[in-house]
Amino acid sequence: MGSLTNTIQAVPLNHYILLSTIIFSIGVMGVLLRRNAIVIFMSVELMLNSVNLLLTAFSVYRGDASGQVFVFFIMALAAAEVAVGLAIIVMIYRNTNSIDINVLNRLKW
Amino acid sequence: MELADIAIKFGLIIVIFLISLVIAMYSTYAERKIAAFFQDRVGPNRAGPFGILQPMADGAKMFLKEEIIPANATGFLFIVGPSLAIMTACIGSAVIPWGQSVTIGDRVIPLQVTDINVGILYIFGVVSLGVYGVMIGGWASNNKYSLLGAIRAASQNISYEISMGLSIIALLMVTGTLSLGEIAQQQHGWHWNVLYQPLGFLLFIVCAFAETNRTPFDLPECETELVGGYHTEYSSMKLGFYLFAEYINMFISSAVMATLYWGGYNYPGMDFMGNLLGPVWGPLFGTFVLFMKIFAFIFFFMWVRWTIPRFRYDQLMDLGWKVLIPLAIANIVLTGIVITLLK
Amino acid sequence: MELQSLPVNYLPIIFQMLVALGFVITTMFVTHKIGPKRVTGDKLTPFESGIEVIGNARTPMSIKYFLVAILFVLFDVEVIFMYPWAVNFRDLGKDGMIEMFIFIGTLLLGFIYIIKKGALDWD
Amino acid sequence: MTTLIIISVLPIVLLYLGLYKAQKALLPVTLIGLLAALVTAVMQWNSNAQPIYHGMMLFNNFSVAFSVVSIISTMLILLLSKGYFEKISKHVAEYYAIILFSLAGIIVMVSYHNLTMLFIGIEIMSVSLYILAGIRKNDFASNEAALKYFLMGAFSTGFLLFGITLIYGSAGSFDLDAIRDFVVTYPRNIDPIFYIGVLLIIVGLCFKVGAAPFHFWTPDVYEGAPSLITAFMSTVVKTAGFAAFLRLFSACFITIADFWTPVLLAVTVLTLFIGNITALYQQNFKRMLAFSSISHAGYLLFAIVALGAASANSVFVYATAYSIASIIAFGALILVRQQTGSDNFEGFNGLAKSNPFLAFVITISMLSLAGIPLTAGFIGKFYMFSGALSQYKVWLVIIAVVNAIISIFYYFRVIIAMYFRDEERAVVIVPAYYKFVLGFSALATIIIGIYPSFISGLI
Amino acid sequence: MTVSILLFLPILAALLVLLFKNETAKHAALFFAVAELGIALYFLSGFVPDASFQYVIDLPWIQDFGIYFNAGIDGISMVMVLLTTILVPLIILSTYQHTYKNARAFYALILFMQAGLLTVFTALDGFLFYVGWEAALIPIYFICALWGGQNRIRVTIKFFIYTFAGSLFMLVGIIYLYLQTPGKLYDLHEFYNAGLDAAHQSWVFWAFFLAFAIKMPLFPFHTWQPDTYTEAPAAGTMLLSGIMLKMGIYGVIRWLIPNAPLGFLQWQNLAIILSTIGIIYASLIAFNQKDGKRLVAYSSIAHVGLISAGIFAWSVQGVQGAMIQMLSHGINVVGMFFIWDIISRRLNTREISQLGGIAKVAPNFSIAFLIIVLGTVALPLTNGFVGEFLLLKGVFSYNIWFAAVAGLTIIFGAVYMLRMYKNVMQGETNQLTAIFADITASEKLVLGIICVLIIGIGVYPQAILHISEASVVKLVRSVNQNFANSKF
Repeated sequence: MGSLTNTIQAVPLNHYILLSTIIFSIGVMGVLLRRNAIVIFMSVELMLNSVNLLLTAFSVYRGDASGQVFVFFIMALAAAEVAVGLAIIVMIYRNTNSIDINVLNRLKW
Repeated sequence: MELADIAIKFGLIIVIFLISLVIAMYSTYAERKIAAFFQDRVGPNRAGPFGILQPMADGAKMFLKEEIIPANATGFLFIVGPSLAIMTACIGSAVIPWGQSVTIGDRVIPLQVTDINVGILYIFGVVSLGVYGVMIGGWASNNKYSLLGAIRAASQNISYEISMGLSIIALLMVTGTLSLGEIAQQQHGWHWNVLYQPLGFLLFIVCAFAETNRTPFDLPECETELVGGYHTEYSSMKLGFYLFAEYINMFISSAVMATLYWGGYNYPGMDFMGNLLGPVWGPLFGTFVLFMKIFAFIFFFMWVRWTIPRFRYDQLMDLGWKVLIPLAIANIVLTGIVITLLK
Repeated sequence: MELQSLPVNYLPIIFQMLVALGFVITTMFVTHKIGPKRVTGDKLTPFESGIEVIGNARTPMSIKYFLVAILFVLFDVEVIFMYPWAVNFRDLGKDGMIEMFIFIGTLLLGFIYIIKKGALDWD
Repeated sequence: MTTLIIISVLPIVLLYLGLYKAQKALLPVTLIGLLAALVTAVMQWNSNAQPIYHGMMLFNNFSVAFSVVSIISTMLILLLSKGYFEKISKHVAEYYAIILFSLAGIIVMVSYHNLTMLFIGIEIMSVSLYILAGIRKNDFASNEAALKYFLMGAFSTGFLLFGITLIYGSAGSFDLDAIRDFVVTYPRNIDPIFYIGVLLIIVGLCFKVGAAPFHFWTPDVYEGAPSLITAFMSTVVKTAGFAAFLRLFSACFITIADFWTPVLLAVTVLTLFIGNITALYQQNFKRMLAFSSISHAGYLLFAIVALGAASANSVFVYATAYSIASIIAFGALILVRQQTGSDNFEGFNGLAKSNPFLAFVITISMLSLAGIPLTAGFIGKFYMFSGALSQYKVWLVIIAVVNAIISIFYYFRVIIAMYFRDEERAVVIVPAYYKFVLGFSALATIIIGIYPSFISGLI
Repeated sequence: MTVSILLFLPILAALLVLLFKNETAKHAALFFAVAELGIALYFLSGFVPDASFQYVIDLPWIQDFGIYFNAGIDGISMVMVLLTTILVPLIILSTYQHTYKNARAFYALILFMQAGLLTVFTALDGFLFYVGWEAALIPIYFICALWGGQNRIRVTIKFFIYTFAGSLFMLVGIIYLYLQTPGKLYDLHEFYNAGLDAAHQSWVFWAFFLAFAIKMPLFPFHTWQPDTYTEAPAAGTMLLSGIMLKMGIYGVIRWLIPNAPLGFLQWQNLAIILSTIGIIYASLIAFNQKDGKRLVAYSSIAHVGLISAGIFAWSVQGVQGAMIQMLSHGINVVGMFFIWDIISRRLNTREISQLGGIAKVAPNFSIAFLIIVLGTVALPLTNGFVGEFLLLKGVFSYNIWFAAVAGLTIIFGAVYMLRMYKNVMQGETNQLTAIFADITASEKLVLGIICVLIIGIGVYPQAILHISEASVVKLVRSVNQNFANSKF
């Protein structure tokens, strides 16, 4: 893995951290600001993917494969979340014909 | 990378690109001729001798036709759909090893655009992206037939992708690498993978048919039910893109099948031929062999199309989920056990 | 000996994408320019076998398609786990094989369950 | 490990039982399976466990204790489920299976020894709960609860993961021992990103345990979800969340406590006040329980704020006390709701006359939740206060005391409704299963209240 | 024979009473209460009046926190145990004329409460003390809230919240002290040796003081009391005023001052001032009361104010006076509430202005009432006299002006009590009171015993003072030693 490590390390680690943080923040902002359940959901996925990116970068910098294995787990569990989440969203849509989370205020906050 | 290398890569890319376009064009011609042959007709015979210029005429027509974007369609996505379809079809060829490296002077030119260590995953990724083209196009049309076609296409593609992935896993257990270049090298001579993975190949080819939306799995564009399926609303070059993408996909999947299972550019006695023909023409002969295999597959695609009737949708899904996936898993288990026992 | 991939190996792929993109854009542009334009209202309505268009096409569709999509996501991701295993199959040996077979077995149990449950029946 | 295997295999068996229409066998099989898991867990006790599977899991006494309490609580809740799911839908086996899957996640959460397993455990648990929250498919509240829980849960997972990643980035490992070694060895030059990671993990975990200011999903989800599921969420799940929280912080971050304690202090105080004061204004019993569960999260956070050798014990006792008391409350709620059709306090009016037994166990449960002596809840609060005081967090305890006083108002509302508000009402039918669960829980509450050595001092 | 039998018998009795029918439950309860009294008397007979703890039980309870089930009786406790065990049967007997619905629960709760009270009075372990403290609270809450008057729900929850709030602060204090003990024990004597500095002791003082002041109740923490007394059923009021508020006073003697002597020294003045204010304030309000039960309630605040002032003055006489006055006040106030219970049960009113001339129609009743009133106003040769005398002496030795003000209470008390007696009993009968029937046998028994006790203690107070003297002297000296040490 030597040469690959060298190449990836040509980019400073801070850049990866910064990039991931930015992507993560975009995801957070998406969750907080958007009203469409699907879009919120996609924002969450964005957050998870920024984590994946950062994990991979750390993993390569550290020369430790466990970070990349973690990425696998994140992907698998994100998939499980997708499955359940989509099912829930479809269920909501069938009951209300909308996926705007503003209609979801029958239970008061 | 030196400038010369880049130039060579660009050259290779453009050559491969043009070849795939030409092959796609002439596949349409071949399809018609073969259909005619099966149906005891003549087929295209007006444009040029034996109608050989027919694809040119078709192409010109595509350019000259009126471009219609329906009023209710989502304009941007309506254009993106076909563009994506053809783009994904075109970039798949990047990792296919077309032949052994050609040595001119002291410069070694690999006949492969790039040999990355996740080649197979790259192909899968590109193929998966292909469904977006269909899906976006069908959805953007805002036409009921298109939408239904698009959904069918999506649903069918993803269903068969699982069994495709599973069938590849058995192959990977044999090869131990994801690089297509390496897989091709391993099949030197007659050590073709199909000998070790006959079931895997069978599964793969079925899935390849489904992935390219070819008959008997062409439900997304099934004329009798859906008019034109996802491309009902398309005209002019955008329609052309969809049709083109289908043929390019067919070409690429044939190439992948040939590389993965049928030895790629390898053929029995290639060492002898290589010595005989020298460092330039030896590899190029391998490339020629590869193309022969590809053409055979393309012919097979067409043969099937004009022989076997279309599946019903439930049959299609049943085949994909209830037959292919268990078979693929069984294949993995079998391969695993055999390899472990033989070791 | 494992093949090494450098970022530079991916450069040709970007080249190829650029070539494809160029091709698409040029062709689109050219057809757009040279094709005739005679727009009429009827021409722009969605094709519906010649009868009046009723409603929007984007209505809810059968839940079966969602089900297939969700199942795909699940199974495809599980398949991902097998790739690293398959590539390193010979190194992992018998233990690795048994472990993965347990995994496959679990997967298969779930698979049989959904089939029995009728999740994949298209009636 | 056997425990975990049994609990993972059991739901698969149940799913297949459901396929072959063996509806009658579901509950017995579940209970027998859980009993087997319980036995194997108890046998692990004091076995001087080492991390297994490359340091992924560690089944020490801490995890055994929490596994046992989770399994027992689940068994009690499942006993209440007889006939409950049948009314909702015909896919009964699935519900049992999902609850058990969730329990499997919980077992992982209380016995992880690697952040990977923490994440996996939390996700297995949460994903199952997302489904469970929405099992009343046509009930809008249930739908909404599911979606809210799902979005918030996934959101918080993002924070948790980012935190884990940053910690991995600076410590170079997911292993708890390795992280602790890292913190202990280089206390002077820990990366700032490590600290940010700790903060993000706090955010993520606070989301999961429903601590303010990340609590806002809790009341809605608890109210919207079916009562039985709410019971599961507010007892077993919360216990597991705190066990996981505690395990991580006591194993890894104890030496940098100065850094995160102020943050958690603020969270604790906020949680206590928000939970208690909003609970005061509720007209709905279930919603009141939801807010009270937030405030109990605040008390449980004491153990982490005042992290010490006794913390695990305090969390264990408190969580056990809270769980059994909540099980009584939810069990009674299910019965009352079946009769009156509403979750409001009015539904309890005059219950003491028609159902003295039911009223009595509810009283015990409320007293325990309020922390009155001779009930388990008092012992829990006592341990928490002792822990906090031993770290000289006197002001925190004073605030907690003020909150305990506030909580009297809403817990006693139920008692007042049952005993002092006269209303002619029919007798609520209490099935034998319920009688057993309610009686058992009430007895356990009192026994632990009188003789806590029974369960305390174990860990 | 250890004190545990005294603590567990009432619990057992409470459970057994639940098994009886509602009609016979009161007999069973009375039986058990008398049996408890018998045990207490047995303990008394073997009691050696020195400063030691006797009949001690000491079992490990929650060992990881150093909590032991540790209880014993010394002179101070003995008096309190006597108070409890004498009054509970009397109270049960006083309810014979009532028919409570669900009576077995009622009596079970009374017995359960007795267990809590006895635990408080004998506990030598901080944790046990707290548990007993709360265990006594829950039953009385239910007694008042289930069998009380119109406003019971609001009033009793107020009562509960007040006392619970106070006791939680005490819990904090107890835990805090525990953490300071050298041996990490909840043991009382360990607490005495905790060795905190004055600043910390002042915090501990407040933590305990709040709980006790609310319970006693001391001005300004008394606002729950008149309402609760008025709304509670007669037996509940008797329990509250006769025994329960002594928990607070006992707590001050045993737990507050010795645990935080230096803290106490800082706040002694304030405590006495509050007590004195309480005396004046309650007396003034008592003047204006039209409701007899309320009047007694306020007079009780005044008396308690005097007791606490005597204790806070912290001299042997003061504390001894408090001991005997607790017993006397318990007896008197129970008698007083019983009188009012009898009146309100017969005439359905407690308005003093509506009554009059009862003495004519009910001579026995009037004699008993008179004796109780005289006891309450502390006439010599009644029980009240000895106590108030000693208390005033104690306060006097602390500060003459406080003593003077506190002394007023005797005069005030005499005035409003005698005026009440005059208005109720003397004069002409009116329509309402003409039909007043004289007391029945069971009532006679209760009032008779009370009168005997009033006169008996009044004539021979040494019997009681003797019991507690040694313990009080030891306690006061040890605390004063602490004061002395702190000077240097």
